[in-house]
Amino acid sequence: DDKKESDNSGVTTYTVGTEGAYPPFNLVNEKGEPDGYDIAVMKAIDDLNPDVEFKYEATGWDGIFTALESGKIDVIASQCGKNEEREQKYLFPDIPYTETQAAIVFKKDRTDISSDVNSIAGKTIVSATSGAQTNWLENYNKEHPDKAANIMYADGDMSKMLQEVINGRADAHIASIKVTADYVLKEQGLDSELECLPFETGDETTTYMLLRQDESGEKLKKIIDDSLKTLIENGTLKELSEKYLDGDYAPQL
Amino acid sequence: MVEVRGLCKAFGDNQVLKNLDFQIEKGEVVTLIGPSGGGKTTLLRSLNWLNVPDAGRVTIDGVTIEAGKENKQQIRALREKTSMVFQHYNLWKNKTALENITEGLIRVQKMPKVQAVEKAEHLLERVGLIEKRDEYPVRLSGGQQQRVGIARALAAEPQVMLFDEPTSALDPEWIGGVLDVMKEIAADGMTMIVVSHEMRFVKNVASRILFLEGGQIVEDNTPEKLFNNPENERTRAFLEMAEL
Amino acid sequence: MVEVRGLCKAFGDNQVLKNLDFQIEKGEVVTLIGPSGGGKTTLLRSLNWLNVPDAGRVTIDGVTIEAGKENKQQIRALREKTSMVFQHYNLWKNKTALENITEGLIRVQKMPKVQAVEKAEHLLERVGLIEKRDEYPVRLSGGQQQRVGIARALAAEPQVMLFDEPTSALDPEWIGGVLDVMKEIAADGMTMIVVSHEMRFVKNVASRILFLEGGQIVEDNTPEKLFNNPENERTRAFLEMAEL
Amino acid sequence: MGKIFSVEFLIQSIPQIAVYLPITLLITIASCVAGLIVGFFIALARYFEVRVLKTVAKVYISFIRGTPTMVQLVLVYYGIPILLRVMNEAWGTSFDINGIHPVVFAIITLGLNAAAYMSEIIRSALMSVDEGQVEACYSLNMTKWQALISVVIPQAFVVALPSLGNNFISLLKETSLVFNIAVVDIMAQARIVGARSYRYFEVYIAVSLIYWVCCMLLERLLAKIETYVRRKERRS
Amino acid sequence: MGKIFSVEFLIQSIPQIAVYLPITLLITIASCVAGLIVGFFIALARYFEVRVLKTVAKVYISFIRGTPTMVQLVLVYYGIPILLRVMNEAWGTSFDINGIHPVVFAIITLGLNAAAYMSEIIRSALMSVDEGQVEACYSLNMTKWQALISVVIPQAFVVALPSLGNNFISLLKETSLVFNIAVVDIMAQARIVGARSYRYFEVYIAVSLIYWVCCMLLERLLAKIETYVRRKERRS
Ligand SMILES: Nc1ncnc2c1ncn2[C@@H]1O[C@H](COP(=O)(O)OP(=O)(O)OP(=O)(O)O)[C@@H](O)[C@H]1O
Ligand SMILES: Nc1ncnc2c1ncn2[C@@H]1O[C@H](COP(=O)(O)OP(=O)(O)OP(=O)(O)O)[C@@H](O)[C@H]1O
Ligand SMILES: [Mg+2]
Ligand SMILES: [Mg+2]
Repeated sequence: DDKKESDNSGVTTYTVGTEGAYPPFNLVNEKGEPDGYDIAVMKAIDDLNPDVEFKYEATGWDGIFTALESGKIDVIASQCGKNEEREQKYLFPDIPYTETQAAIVFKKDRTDISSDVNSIAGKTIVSATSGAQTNWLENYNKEHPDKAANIMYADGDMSKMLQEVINGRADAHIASIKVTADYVLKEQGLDSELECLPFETGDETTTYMLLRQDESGEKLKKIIDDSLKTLIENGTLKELSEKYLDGDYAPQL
Repeated sequence: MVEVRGLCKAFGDNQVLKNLDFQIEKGEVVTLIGPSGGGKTTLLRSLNWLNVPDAGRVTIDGVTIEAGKENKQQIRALREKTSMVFQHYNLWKNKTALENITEGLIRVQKMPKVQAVEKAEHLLERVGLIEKRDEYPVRLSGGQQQRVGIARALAAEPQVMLFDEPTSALDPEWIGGVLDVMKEIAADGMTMIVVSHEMRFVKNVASRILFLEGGQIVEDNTPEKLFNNPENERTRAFLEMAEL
Repeated sequence: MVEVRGLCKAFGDNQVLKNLDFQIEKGEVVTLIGPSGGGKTTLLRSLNWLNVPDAGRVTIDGVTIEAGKENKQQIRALREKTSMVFQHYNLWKNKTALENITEGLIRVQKMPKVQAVEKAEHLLERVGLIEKRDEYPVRLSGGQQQRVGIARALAAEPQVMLFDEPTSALDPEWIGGVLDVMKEIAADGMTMIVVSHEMRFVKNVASRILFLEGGQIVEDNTPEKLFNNPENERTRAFLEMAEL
Repeated sequence: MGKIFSVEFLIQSIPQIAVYLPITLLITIASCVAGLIVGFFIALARYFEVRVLKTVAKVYISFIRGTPTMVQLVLVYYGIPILLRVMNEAWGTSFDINGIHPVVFAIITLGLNAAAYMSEIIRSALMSVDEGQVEACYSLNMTKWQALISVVIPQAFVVALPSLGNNFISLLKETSLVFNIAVVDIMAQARIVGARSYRYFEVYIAVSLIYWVCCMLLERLLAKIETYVRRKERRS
Repeated sequence: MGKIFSVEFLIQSIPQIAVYLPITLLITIASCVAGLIVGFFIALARYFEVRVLKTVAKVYISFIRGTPTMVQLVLVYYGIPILLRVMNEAWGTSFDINGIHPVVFAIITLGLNAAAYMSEIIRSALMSVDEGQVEACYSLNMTKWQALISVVIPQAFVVALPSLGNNFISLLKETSLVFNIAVVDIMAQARIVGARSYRYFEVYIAVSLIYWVCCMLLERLLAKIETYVRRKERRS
């Protein structure tokens, strides 16, 4: 993709898109710049590769995939999970960049819900359409029709989903990362009312960068795979994870 | 039947009615004449409170209403006593000729529909428009619209009829026809106040003539006296023009 | 000046104009009389193509236009020759009395604004409305509106003037005033076609009278002959009503 | 290798999405009717310049139009339970709002929202009716209401219809906001279907096609009504 | 301990959000003007029943109103580059559209969108003007355009204004869709600020307040204009 080459230096510029509304993974900081774990990982990759340069852009979720296809952005760093259907259309690196530990949030007085996956059978679980945990939940329902949960789809933000649980319209919320959920509960003073337990999904929610299926995507895939390998090996990813996510969610090789 | 006391109405600086006083007995046919812009329409519209006067009192058939102290009930009671033929007809655009007549009968007088239609058809017949029964006003000629307007007002059979130039758009034959209708209802004892410069009407139907100019009644007389021996110089000049 | 050949117009089943033929010379003042709904307005509106006739040909001052074959240029050329006073005045509601007159002068005739205002003021003076110069039509009385309509049409100074009952809303004095204006412009050689049942006009100004009934011209005569010795029985009856 | 744009996926997704059309239509139609009724009365308060109500109406219109529908929806849906909870704690009552289906909240909120917009359209249409028409009613001693019903509304209707049509059609699509309160309509379903494979482009086109068909049917209907009501005022 | 609802956070967030008000206003005003102009000509095509154009106008209105604005925005902004890429690959050309600022796309799309809605309002307002008014123009040999400009438009304006006001105000909030093409307006900024601490309720209320103030100012202005233009047709 010759357009990406800058004339003399040989440095290729790529635009990284992110939703910017999913802290601590991605957000837009006070300076108006995309920030968070997803961005930090991309910056680390940028540092490893002197011949590439990343620009960052926050875009609404409804437009972000089309932006990728159209070439306005070249990679999405926004906690995308992998599945077969998605692989048909997009290119995923081989190496993920987060393996989060999910959490289940429910009202303190509920004794019928626990860390056990079996406890969600027949319960109403509120979950965001864009979230990796929703993807897991849909697959789980498909594979365990006898123990399926009702998915209550919601639009994005966690505070709304927690309200659904508090108001009793949903039995529980599965958050993709426990630390975030803990943070929100404390911050908004909901920890006296809601319980937040680690949720053993067995197959943990694993997220990847997302690329376009074309020449530039292939090139970038290689760069990302190589770099992530290095970052995992030299412990940088773990450091970033601990810094942004308050725990080690870096994947193992 | 109609009593007006101290009626005043101004539009901005333009004092159109200046402290009018007059009285009309039951069965009188009063013609209001006067120069264009003299306030005839304004006076007529004040009698059924379409124009709210600035001051003064109107009494029609026992219902008294005073400017500044009127209430809804009074206004409705007053309007119950009157109906009006507008200078610009004001036919309802969304209703056929027939519906223009039946609407008031059905809604206000709660007449059964069949009966209202019958009455409306009878009136349309009288004004020569029975074949335009189902036509909407935009598709009627000027004179036809005016005749529907007359029929609509007649249908209400009020105590007092207010006519604002009811024959202005008519040809001589229909003027004659309408005058005949008016004579008939006058003979039935209906009180009428008619703005008209149609001299045949003034001479043959009117029992009394008010000459309105500059917001005041400058002459109030019977037709005979007015035509033969007007009290007022101004009236004489005006009538001479009419006589040509 | 005006030539009409085979003019036909129907509204649905209602054949309003039936194959009309007539011719009017320059300077003639033709009065159109006839019963209400007889097609007078329709005929007048056909002459400037506001009503598109079903068939026939109209020639005004050399501009010929044929129903079904008209084009924009022809229609505009035709309208350049005429102006019209509407039965319902059709004053522009968003313009003051003065602007109603100047608008056409400025836009169509490209007259400089100062000159247009001067002309309009002069005309308003003549119809006695100079003090209503800046009033909007809703706030004018019926007769005042009609006079502005006349002034607006006069301002255009066309070859042919079309008047549709121009004195219907006027009192005897103003009828006289307007007739004087019309006489003056007639004396200047203006061609006029006037729908009117005002007998003073018919007798004193008209040089020729067309009696329109049932979509046809049943009589075409000079006033003297028509009044003293009408050719047609129908006309006689009609005029008798007017004479009373 | 997959395709950038999958036509099959688009076609397959249409029936999946269309399943939720009844919800979209239910909310649209119900809130439209609610909006028309409430909007009509708000318009009347301003048309007749009813003393206090006229000011209330103005504030209402300003508030509703001035704040995003999404926020109103979220406030009503999440706010009312919070309010109830606080009330229950304070006064020991035990109201429970969870029995009410979120669709009801959606209809109420969208209806009240549409009312503000529609009221302005209706008001201007009412005001466009010639005063002389109303005076003719009064001269025959009709009440305000009678004049309104037999003359003003029928004449205003013609003027208001195309603009109201705008609102109906807007509402059809605005319904998609209900996903904020966890109601799945066709747009939400499109997002859900799209999220599975990240094929958002295809599902958006699919959902647009569904909207367009609905819109065209609605436009047909509106055009028919308009021709019908206009016939009375047509010269020929 | 934190709070469910933080008033300080709300207050703090207002200035952070308001920074983006110029973008919101720019897009609103520019697309409003574009919408009015284009909408006016579409309305004319239908008003004058211009042969082919009238059908084109109908299809345009139907298409634009029939599909969600968000989809149009995304299609225009991202779809055009995709199309170009396919074209470039097929024909070896090298068009590049990336130089154009997304705000321009936003204005064009929202403007063309608003045009469809506004054209219906304008059409019905034009049609509400009495035929006699136009005939008086023609009788004095004015052209269609002269009649339009001196009589029809001024009279239609009064009728259209309140409904157009609806559209202006809608547009103010519809602007928030531009975040889908990576433009940050006040709503996007509210989401961003809210996301940092998951305090969405607070920022939604904050952004609503900003919208409301804008809306009230706009309503004031519209009311002034309305009173001014109506004075001509007031009896008293
Ligand atoms: N709504 C109004 N606002 C301002 N002035 C008005 C209004 N209505 C009438 N006028 C003025 O009041 C005066 C009287 O008007 P009115 O209509 O009563 O006259 P009129 O005697 O009926 O005249 P005509 O015979 O021409 O109909 C006129 O000068 C007119 O301009
Ligand atoms: N647009 C229309 N649609 C249908 N019929 C119409 C239309 N215009 C006029 N007519 C009918 O055509 C006939 C002639 O109307 P026109 O207005 O020409 O009469 P007129 O001679 O001017 O009558 P008047 O003296 O009452 O004004 C009438 O019967 C009328 O109902
Ligand atoms: Mg009068
Ligand atoms: Mg006529």
